[in-house]
Amino acid sequence: MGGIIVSIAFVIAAILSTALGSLAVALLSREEKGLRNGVVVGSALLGMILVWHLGFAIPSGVYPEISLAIASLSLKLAVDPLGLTYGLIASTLWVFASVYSIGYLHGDDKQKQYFTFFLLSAGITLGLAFSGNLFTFYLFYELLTFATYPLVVHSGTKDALQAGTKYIKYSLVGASFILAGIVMLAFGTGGILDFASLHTALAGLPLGRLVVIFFLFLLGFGVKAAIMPLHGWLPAAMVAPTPVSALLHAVAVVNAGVFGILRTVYSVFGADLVQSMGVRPFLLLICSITILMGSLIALRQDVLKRRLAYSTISQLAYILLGAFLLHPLALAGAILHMIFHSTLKIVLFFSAGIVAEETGYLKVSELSGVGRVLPLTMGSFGLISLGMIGMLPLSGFWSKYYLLRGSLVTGSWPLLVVLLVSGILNAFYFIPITVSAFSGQSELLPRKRTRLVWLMLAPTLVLAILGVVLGLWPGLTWPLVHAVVNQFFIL
Amino acid sequence: MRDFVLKRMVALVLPFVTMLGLYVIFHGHLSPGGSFSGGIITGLSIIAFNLVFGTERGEEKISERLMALIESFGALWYGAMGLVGILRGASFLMNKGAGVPVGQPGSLYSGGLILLITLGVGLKVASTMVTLFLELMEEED
Amino acid sequence: MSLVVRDNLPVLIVVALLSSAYVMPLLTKIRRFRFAEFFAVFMIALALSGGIYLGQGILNHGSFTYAVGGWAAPWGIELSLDAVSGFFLITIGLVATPIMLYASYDLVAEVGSRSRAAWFLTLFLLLVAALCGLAITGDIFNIYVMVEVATIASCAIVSARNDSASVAATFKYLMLATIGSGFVLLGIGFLFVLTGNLNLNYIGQTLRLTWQNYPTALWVALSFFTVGFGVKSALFPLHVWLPDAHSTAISPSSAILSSLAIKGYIIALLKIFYVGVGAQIIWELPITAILTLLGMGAIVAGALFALAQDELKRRLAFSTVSQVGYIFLGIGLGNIHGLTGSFMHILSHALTKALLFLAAGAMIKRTGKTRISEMAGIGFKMPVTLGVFAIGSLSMIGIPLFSGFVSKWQLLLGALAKGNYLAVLVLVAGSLLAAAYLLPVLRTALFVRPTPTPAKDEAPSVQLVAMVFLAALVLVVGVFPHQVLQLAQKAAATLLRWGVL
Amino acid sequence: MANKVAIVLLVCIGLVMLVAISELPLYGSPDTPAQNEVAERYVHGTLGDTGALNMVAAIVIDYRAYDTLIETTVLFTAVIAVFMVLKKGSTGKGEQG
Amino acid sequence: MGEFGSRIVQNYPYVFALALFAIGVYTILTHSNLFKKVIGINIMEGSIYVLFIAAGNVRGGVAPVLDLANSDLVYVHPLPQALMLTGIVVSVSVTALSLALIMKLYRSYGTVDAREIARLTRLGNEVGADVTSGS
Repeated sequence: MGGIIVSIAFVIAAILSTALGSLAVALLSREEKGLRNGVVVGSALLGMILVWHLGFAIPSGVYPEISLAIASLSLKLAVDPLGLTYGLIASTLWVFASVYSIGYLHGDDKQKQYFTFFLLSAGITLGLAFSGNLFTFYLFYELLTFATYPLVVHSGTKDALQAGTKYIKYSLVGASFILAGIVMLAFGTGGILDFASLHTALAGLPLGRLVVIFFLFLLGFGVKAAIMPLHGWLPAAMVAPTPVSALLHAVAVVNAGVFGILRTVYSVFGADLVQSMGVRPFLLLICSITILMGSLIALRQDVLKRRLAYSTISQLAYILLGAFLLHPLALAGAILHMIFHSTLKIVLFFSAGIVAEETGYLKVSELSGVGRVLPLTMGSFGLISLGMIGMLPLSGFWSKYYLLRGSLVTGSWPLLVVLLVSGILNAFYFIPITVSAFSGQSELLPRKRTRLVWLMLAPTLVLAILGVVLGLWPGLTWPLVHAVVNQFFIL
Repeated sequence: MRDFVLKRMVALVLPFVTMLGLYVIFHGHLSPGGSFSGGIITGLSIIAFNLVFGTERGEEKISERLMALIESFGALWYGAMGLVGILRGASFLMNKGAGVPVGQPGSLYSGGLILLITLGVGLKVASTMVTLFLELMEEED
Repeated sequence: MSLVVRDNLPVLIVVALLSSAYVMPLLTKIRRFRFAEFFAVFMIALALSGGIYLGQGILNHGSFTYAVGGWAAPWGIELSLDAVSGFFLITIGLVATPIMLYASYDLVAEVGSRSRAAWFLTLFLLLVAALCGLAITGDIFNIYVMVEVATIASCAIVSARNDSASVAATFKYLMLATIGSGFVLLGIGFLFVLTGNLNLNYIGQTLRLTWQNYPTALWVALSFFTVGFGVKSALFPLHVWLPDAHSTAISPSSAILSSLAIKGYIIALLKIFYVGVGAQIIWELPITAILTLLGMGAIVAGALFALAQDELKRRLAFSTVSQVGYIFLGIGLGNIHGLTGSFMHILSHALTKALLFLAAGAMIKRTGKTRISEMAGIGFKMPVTLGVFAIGSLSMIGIPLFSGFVSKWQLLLGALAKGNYLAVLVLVAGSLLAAAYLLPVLRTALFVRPTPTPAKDEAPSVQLVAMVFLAALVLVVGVFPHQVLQLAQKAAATLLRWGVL
Repeated sequence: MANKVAIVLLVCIGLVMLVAISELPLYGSPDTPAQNEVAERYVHGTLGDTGALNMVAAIVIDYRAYDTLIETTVLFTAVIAVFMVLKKGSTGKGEQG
Repeated sequence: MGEFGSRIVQNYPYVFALALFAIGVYTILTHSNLFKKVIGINIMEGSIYVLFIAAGNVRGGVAPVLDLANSDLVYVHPLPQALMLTGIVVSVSVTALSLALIMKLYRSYGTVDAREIARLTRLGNEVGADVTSGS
């Protein structure tokens, strides 16, 4: 595929397509539903195509970049494998989410506002993915908070507003930590914030200050990555509409946090430096605690979305675990898990949303027999939850396999136990749902179809199939994973 | 207390007070005093008139409108004097350096623009004093 | 002729504004009052263009002086046109013009009568003229006189809305401001006793030679200035007059007072401290440390007070107290980054706070609701106004791409360069507190939807133009700050030229 | 209470003041910094510079005429301010808090 | 200390000025009667005139009006006097404005006592709050 033209123009076009799309939606009048839906799906699709185009260019090894000086700091966009991974995940899932949302919000009177910010956050997410220096990263990270806030409080109810306030409090405090870290960094390196050139610039700085900066970043990104004890906002934010929960709280926002930590560890400091700072055991401990606690709490949740939220928290910790192990295999596992988890978790949310809309049931205890009514939905839910547990040959298995190998190679045995235990816990809180859904009896009161169900079902099924395919042929993702690993480890 | 003696006395004295004020204004550059002291003396004479003969007659003599005009044009006059310097190619408010004729030292007309500016400012100060007084006065009742 | 104008531009800016102020009261009687308002807007816009022209010239050809009356310093009054003057002139023009435009919309109704409106315009012009004079003057007593004009004019502007509360606030303000000017004049007297000069540069030269003979006297003089200008610019412990004055006045008054008037006094302080006395002496006397502490206290305390307010304009007024703290913190840090940050914050806070006050005024005027808790759903009623209010809030919080971030970034760098990590903490906390007291307004106004959804009822277009112009400026300064930042850095360098590090 | 605070404050300030005053150049002596070339010029140059005998007037209207212009403006401002405070103007307007 | 004392004594005008200043500020801050506040302002300004004029004084100096007759006169520094002319005008303006404000306050509150006025204002605010929240 050497023949592919690789240019930063594609990135800018991808960002603009969504941003302008949101502008168009904002300018359209409330009534023009058809046109608006067209714009939403179209621009999301366009963004995805552009990003995929760059994705195919990975083997060519050409990574374009562009920078424009701003506010005495340079705003830089650059393509690199890690960013591309995040970009691919986000842009792809966004298309499905937009289709799903159209179905979900059918008949809602605030669609205009919703889709405006929906597309806006898509553009911002892409900007985050392809930002080439810390300042740009911080900028988009901050903007993402403000762009997603309206989606969280969409319903405008009291608890929605409270959840939104909680969300924005957490995020702003975190972001201010990041800002402080960036300033200290910029001051130390004389204004150099480029991911490309930070390693060399950091070499001179005293280790103590580096550790401080590292923890500032960890605290900052840890909020969105929902590391315990910074996870408080995530379950609360489940009051948002299901597509929002699915997209922002299983894909874009939380992954932004994880992505930020990956950037911090590998692009800003570099594995060796983090290694030499000697903070690794502490980090691994935090991750293990988060994994186990998340799974345990998830076990005790009866509301389906909350259970999913806590499972998200523990699954994200897997990714961070892989990142903090500072080993190629573990990193590969982390990247794989980032891809797989997003794909699987969004399916789970989608199906949960369909169930809620179709039956009005939100609690796990009420789900018995739902499978009879919604076989496709619950079927995909069950299948994908198996993948989530990490059952061979479904996708979840491979990422955990690499994580295990990584932890073995680095000789951190306890993690083995952690991973296995949490896998079992996953099984405990996922399988019963499916089982009861298909086995149990229940009399369902038929609800009037306010939503366009097929628009919600279609993306769910497609993604479910995609999840299975990825599990059967994990090699599909290897070029990407290889590229990322090669980027940070000289093999 | 608007009794006969007071009115006569004030009527007798006021012209001289006014004269004194104008004298101080005109000789500001030669003797102690100047625009502000002179202006205040002049203003005081008018204020005294208003006090003794009542604001209505004061209004007849010098209307508020006239006061306002003096207010604005006294200040504008100053600015205009300043522009003289600029128009003569020198800098703002330049006096002798701009080639303004400064007459015989010690004589009434000496010091170039000083006299003119003093005149304008003096009148303005007088009117200001009277205006302020009248404002505070008419709100009394 | 044009040459003549260009040579005398500095003084002509002031004189033009003053003259238009002089004639303004006479325009009450003219048939169409619109003309008077248009005239005022036009004059200010003219002054703005002159200021920007000057700023450009200073940026390109360096600073110069203008001897009024042809009497060079030390005998006469010398206007010193340096980067500081250019920067502040540009700030004044950019902010005053839209405020004037906004005010001119329904001024007569706002202040009660035609003649009152004319007087308001007069005082507005006088205030702007005095600020321009402060920006360009290089003579310490001239600073005092200008400050007096500004003080009296702003007092009267506060009392423009003819009700008892605002008059009470005005009296409080006048008393404290007069004490302030008393201290300033006392400080000037000390400097005169010590140096026998009134021109700032000459004062500096004399002091640099002889100040060791009387350190205490000099320190006393400087603290007089700090107290005097601190009162006038609402530095935290001395801010007591500001909330009443700025919240009871009509919105354009609040805007001009919060955004510009206060900054004029700060500029005067900067000139006296860094040009008149010189950075070296300032650093050796324990004055910068005090300013830093006061600034940090102001940031936190002002923000906390603001949080406690439910009345929108009061909240904004207290936020001014907090934001002034940033400027003083930068002055206290006293290094190039800190001072650049102060200058940038003078500009960005001027733009932002004017924007916020104008938007708040528009909301209050349309809905009659003065309290944040009652503002549910105003966003659906007047989306554009809320949009610009949101822009202002984000800039005040210091989000990148908004002007507020530029100044805070510089301040943070300055704090780190000074090794003052407490200041870093305070700056970050200040941004968070700003978010805490500004975002609830947006939340209530934009996302709490009352039933039925209120019909769209936007502010009048003239005022919208003014607000959108300010919002656009906030964004432009935030995204392309190079020119302004360069000027700010030049200004900071000008101030620090007597500091030997 | 406020009174006591004010008194204490002012007393402390007063002590510092005394030290400062003791440092000031001696009152009335002909060699204070104030009696510098500026004073010289005003005293001996006035006649030649402006043609006026009264140096104060010369300074007020010529050397530092700009100050006086602004000073006149202060008076003007005061008048307008007093109007603003006291006069209702032609059309009245009901008070609203 | 003796040296210190003698300098203080010789600089008595400055001591006087600062004492006056303190009295003025004290009056403004502590008296609740508005007129007394205004008087305080004038005391304060007066103290500053003293300071400046003292700064310009020379022993044996005469008023700065050039005497063409005899040339061997010592004149005091004219500058401070010119400056204080400005200062006087400023204080006149401030006094006028504050008196006007006092009259206005008296008409709307019926008192010239600052505390009373503050109380009434607070009262008004609360009433206003009740009204607005009620609506």
